[in-house]
Amino acid sequence: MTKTVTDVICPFCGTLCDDLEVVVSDDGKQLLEVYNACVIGTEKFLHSQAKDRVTRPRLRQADGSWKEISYDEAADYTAAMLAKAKKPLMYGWSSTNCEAQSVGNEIAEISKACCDNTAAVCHGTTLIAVQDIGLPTCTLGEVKNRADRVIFWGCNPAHAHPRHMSRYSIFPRGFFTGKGQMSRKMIVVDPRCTDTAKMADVHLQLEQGKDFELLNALRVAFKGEWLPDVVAGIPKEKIREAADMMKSGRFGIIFFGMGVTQSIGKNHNIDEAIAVTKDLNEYTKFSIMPMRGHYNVTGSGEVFAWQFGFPYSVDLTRGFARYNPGDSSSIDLLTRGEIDAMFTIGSDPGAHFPISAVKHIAAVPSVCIDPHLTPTSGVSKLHVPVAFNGVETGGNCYRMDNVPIDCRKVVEPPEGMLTDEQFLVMVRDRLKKLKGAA
Amino acid sequence: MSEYIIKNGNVFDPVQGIKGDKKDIAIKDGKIADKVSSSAKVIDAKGMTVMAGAVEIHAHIAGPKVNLGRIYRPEDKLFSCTPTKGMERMGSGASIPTTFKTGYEYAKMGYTTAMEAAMPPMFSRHVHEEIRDTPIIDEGAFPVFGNNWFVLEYLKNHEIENTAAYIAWLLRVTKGYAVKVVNPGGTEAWAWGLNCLSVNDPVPYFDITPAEIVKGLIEANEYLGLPHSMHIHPNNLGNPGCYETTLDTLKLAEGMKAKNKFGRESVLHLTHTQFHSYGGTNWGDFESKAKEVTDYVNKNKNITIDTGNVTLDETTTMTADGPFEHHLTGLNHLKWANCDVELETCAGVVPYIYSPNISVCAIQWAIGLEIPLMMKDPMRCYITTDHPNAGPFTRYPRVIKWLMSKKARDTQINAFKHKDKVLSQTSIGSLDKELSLYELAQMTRAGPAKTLGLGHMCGGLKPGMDADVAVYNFNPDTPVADPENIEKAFSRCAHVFKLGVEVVKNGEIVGTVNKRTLWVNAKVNDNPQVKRDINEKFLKYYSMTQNNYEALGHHFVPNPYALEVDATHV
Amino acid sequence: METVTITMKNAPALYLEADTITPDTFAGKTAAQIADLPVFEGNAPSTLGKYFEIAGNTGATAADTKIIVKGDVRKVKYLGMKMSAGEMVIEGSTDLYVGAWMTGGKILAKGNVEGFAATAMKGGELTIEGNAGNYLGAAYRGDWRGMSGGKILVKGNAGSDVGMYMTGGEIVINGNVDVHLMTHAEGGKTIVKGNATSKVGGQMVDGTIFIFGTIETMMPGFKPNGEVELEVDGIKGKFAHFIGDMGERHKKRKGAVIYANLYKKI
Amino acid sequence: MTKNITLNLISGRTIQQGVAIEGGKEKPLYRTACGIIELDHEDLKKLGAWKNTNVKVTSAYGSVIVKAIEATQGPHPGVGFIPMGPWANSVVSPNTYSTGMPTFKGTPVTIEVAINEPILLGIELVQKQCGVNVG
Repeated sequence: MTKTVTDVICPFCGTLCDDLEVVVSDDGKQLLEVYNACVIGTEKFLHSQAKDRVTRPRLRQADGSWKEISYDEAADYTAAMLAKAKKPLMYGWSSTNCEAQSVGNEIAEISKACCDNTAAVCHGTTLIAVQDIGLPTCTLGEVKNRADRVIFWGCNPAHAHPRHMSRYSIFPRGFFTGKGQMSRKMIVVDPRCTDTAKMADVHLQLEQGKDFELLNALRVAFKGEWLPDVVAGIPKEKIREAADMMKSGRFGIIFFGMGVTQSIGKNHNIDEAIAVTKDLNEYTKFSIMPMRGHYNVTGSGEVFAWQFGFPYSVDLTRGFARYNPGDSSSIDLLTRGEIDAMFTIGSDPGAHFPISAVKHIAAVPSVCIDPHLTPTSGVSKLHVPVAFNGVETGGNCYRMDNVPIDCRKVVEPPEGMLTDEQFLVMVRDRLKKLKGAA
Repeated sequence: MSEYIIKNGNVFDPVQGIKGDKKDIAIKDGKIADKVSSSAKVIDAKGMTVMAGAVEIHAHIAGPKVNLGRIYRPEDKLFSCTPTKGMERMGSGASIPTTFKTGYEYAKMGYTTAMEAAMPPMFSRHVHEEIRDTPIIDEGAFPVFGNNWFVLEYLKNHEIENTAAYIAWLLRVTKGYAVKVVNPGGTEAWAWGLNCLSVNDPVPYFDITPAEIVKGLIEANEYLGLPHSMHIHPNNLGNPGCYETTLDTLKLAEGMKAKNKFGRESVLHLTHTQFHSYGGTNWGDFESKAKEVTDYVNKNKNITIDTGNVTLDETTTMTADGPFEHHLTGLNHLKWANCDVELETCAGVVPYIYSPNISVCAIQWAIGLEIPLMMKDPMRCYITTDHPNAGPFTRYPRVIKWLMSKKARDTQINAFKHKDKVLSQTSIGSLDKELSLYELAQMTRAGPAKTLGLGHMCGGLKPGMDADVAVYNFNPDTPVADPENIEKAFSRCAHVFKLGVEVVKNGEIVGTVNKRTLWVNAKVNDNPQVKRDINEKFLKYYSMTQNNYEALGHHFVPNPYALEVDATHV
Repeated sequence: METVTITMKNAPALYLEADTITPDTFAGKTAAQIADLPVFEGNAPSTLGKYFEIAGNTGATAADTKIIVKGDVRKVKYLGMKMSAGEMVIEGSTDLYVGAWMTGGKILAKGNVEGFAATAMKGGELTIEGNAGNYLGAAYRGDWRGMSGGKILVKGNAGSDVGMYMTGGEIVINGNVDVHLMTHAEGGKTIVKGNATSKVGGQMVDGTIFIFGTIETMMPGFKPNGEVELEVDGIKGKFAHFIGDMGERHKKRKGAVIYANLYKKI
Repeated sequence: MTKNITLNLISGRTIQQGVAIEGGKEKPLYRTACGIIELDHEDLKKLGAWKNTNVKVTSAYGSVIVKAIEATQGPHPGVGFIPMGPWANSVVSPNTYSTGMPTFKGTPVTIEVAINEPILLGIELVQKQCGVNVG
């Protein structure tokens, strides 16, 4: 016989779908089926049942082979590495729950490390822009119930957030949007004709890297001022038409993603997009929301913020918190060679950092805490597999609009495997002894 | 639990009517005791002031908009961080301190209980995580109800019982403490970019006026008999001439009686009254109406207020009053953050600099001081800065200095660039009153504890109450030579006890305690109508499922302390 | 003017945070006392003497103290931070935060400097003979009050985000600049003798930019406003005049709307 | 003489890339999903290459061998798309302009046909470039 666990949270992307149903065996050891999840979420749940999973920590030997060690030895190695390092970097935190992040922050404070989350390569520049100009936003339910103008700027939810459009932004029938998709105008701005753009009412296919100019042109169009004939490859008539469509809505929302955060201009692209939203609030009601990638990168930003005061790229080496992306952010620390130890958890910098940064991870003593086999665990000295967060252990996580939802344990982890929080507690206690802290 | 005896200190305790005479305070098993054994540790409080632990009734110290403020103000922490030291974790933030620093700063100033002023119900999990990370002080949080779709629909047909059933459900689900109302109706109108500027402006679509919302929620609060009265931030905050809206709102409470078993006598708490006592028609003829507001409150005994003093700092304003924050960013063009929460509320954050060189800020400072000095009954007027809106809570010693020393007020008035305008537009110059230590104890200990319904456990030194005690290095017998000594004495306590544990000694954190999260568990009759409405709204309009919403506060509050209320009317 | 010379003798493995190397902290100290000044390599506290050879003596006040920094200081940060008076000469190239938050005094960097030089500068002079990094004379993250005074001269090229949130002071760059010149500026003047790539003067409220070379892509928010004959930094010439940023809000002074000015040499 | 063309390279998510990273990065499915470059029809013609041939993508920061396929989300002439992963990050510009964010989108690259050069597995590609001895 089997039992079905309902209201399960999918631990993959920032949409944080919380209506999943998972069928598990009676003894709770086997996960059989997943309903209501997109194909990526289903794969994440089913992969926890893979037979070839690594279940014990392993230390890289001189001749390149792996040697299996116990969790205690792994914790000793990690604590010794962090205690000895003059400037360790503790990166990741985005695919683990807030409880583990709190313990991690204690470790970072005791070992005087730099800590950063995957915002460094995802929405870090969004946070810089928010710090310069603010953020008029709303929760996803407001979009579901009120939005009649939806703009996807530099993001491709059809691929990155597959259920976003059906759960919140385009198709649902909300309180004031009874006609669902028919009561919404959809604009997509992307240099490619993405699968999302193919569904849009208006697709502005701009030149790549010219978002700042096009956003500035929109603000000029709102004020009815002079415009050059073509801006970023878009004729000015089309710009004025798009501007009027935005102004004529009752409640508009701009979703933006990697297209603006990772292109040239970086934080200024988002700065100008937020300025567009603020200008539109003079004519109608408009909000803007970043499409966060990892399911708990927002949570990591929140925990860093209420414990240290900054959302990411926090430098604790002087015993108090300092922040300046470009100086204390992971990519710069690695490419400039400022780091002498690397601690990765809940992310995969090996695959998603530029190779010049990954070379530095391989060059220094490094620990990778990850249930999967990844390029990071491939180049790290110690690989500590832990239970899948959101599948085999619960904990709090934050959706892309900062709403906290409690993800839950659905199935038992393989025999004898610890969760990341348990392992971090072991590391913290050893570190306290090493550093002689009370 | 070790025993303590605080000998020959000057005790000020309005709960027992002690006005500064020398008494011994005995602490045993976390409670104030009549006597202790000879092995009790002796604390010599000779020439010092002994009071109960202070109670903060209204501060934004935990939650999503506070954290949004931390995230988007890195410059608030530049060169002003405190490193890790002994038991103290590192802290940073001048106007919005991190959670560890919040707990330590409150404890060092003698505060042992604090209330988070506005919790969006959907984000209560976030509030409780931050409460968990705020050391030492007990905390409770007020969920906001004034723009909640359920409340708007029930109160449109004046269904008090359904509203009460919904309030009981939400308090239990979010582990909340009291009914908080912010800009009733206006914040729901802000979801379309509009606002309700008077108590009679109807809310778009829901077609209910703020007056009906306020009146209905007071009745629902008394129907339930909750420990704290309804806590209101009226419409039209911060605009010249807004004192009329304030008086209209207060008039709605006329003739209502408090019905509860916690010793509370008020039915309505008007918060940060300074922001609601403005006269004039524009920023040019902006003037104080503190007199009109305090006259009304002096006459009506069922109302309590807190001041919301401006402390002339660079700070960050944050409130659930979305439209006001958008109006404010229109004035000072600084970075504006806003978050509309579905079906419930909104929040806005804008930095603001209260500069002594600007006449409006100076007048706001004066209004904030006029209110407590004009109130007849200190038990119904409490000192707050609506942290961080009018100023950070770390400035309380400075506010106390201004209230207790006319000389300090005069030196500040003389330092204003537009001194003449401050004297002409307000009556601060003619107020000679100086607050006594007893009145200070009423305004920061006994008063807030009573209106919060916590009068039986904190805010006083009567045997049997919690052993929350603050000892200040301030000799009431010697006349105050320099007002700065008041500020220095009240900034760092000589000793602070929390639940019988010594947590602060000579201004340093020396101990910690398993802090409690105060919440209200109200039992009501089974109400299938409300249960069906809740299921339907979660099915169709919320963006998360009901099970996940209801799992919000449960297993996540490490040390809950429930105040039981039985509202099952037969 | 008393002169102290410090020479790098023991290069740090990681990067050295030496915010104590300023005339203000050196003034009135003997060489031994200077050697005991704290510095940090990562989270390891250390003293200046371990890394630098210190010679010469200092003046009584910062104003009459001159510091000469010799040796390879490319991995030393915060030179001249919060400096209020006196002089400093950096023989080679150095790292981030040169003269950050400085309020007075003179700094001469003979080599290149990295990013965040002269952050939120209030006064004084910074001369860089090599290239400057990004965020030259910009505001700290989140602060709307950027560089408000002082002069910066860069003989080489400068990076991106020069003069962000600038409210006053002057920047002269002989070489080229990267993207985002004087974004969000509310005052101040920048002269670029080389070329600018794109995103010049985005979201500007006030202030002036002179570009002698070319601009690959103009901001749509800058409206052409005819041509004008000007003499800039001693060079006469015909300039195309643009006013902007039309998308931004603008103050009125005595009825006339105040725009930022962008002059591009023809 | 092998013809080569220069393009503007961008990287980003695809749903196949999402499934592959959750399925295990040590598996060949990851290479099939992310070891590709999507080229516009015209660019493929200019390069004179058949569809699904191995090409060498070179930038100022590195080079990698990937399979050239026709754009699934085009047309986007002049723009090449490699799904985010070790292949894309071998050539992407690490210049962060002091904002902490590397320029994942907008790196000029040159592409030339390299028929018989193998496309490495994900973890192997990173280990080889970092010189990690895997014994």
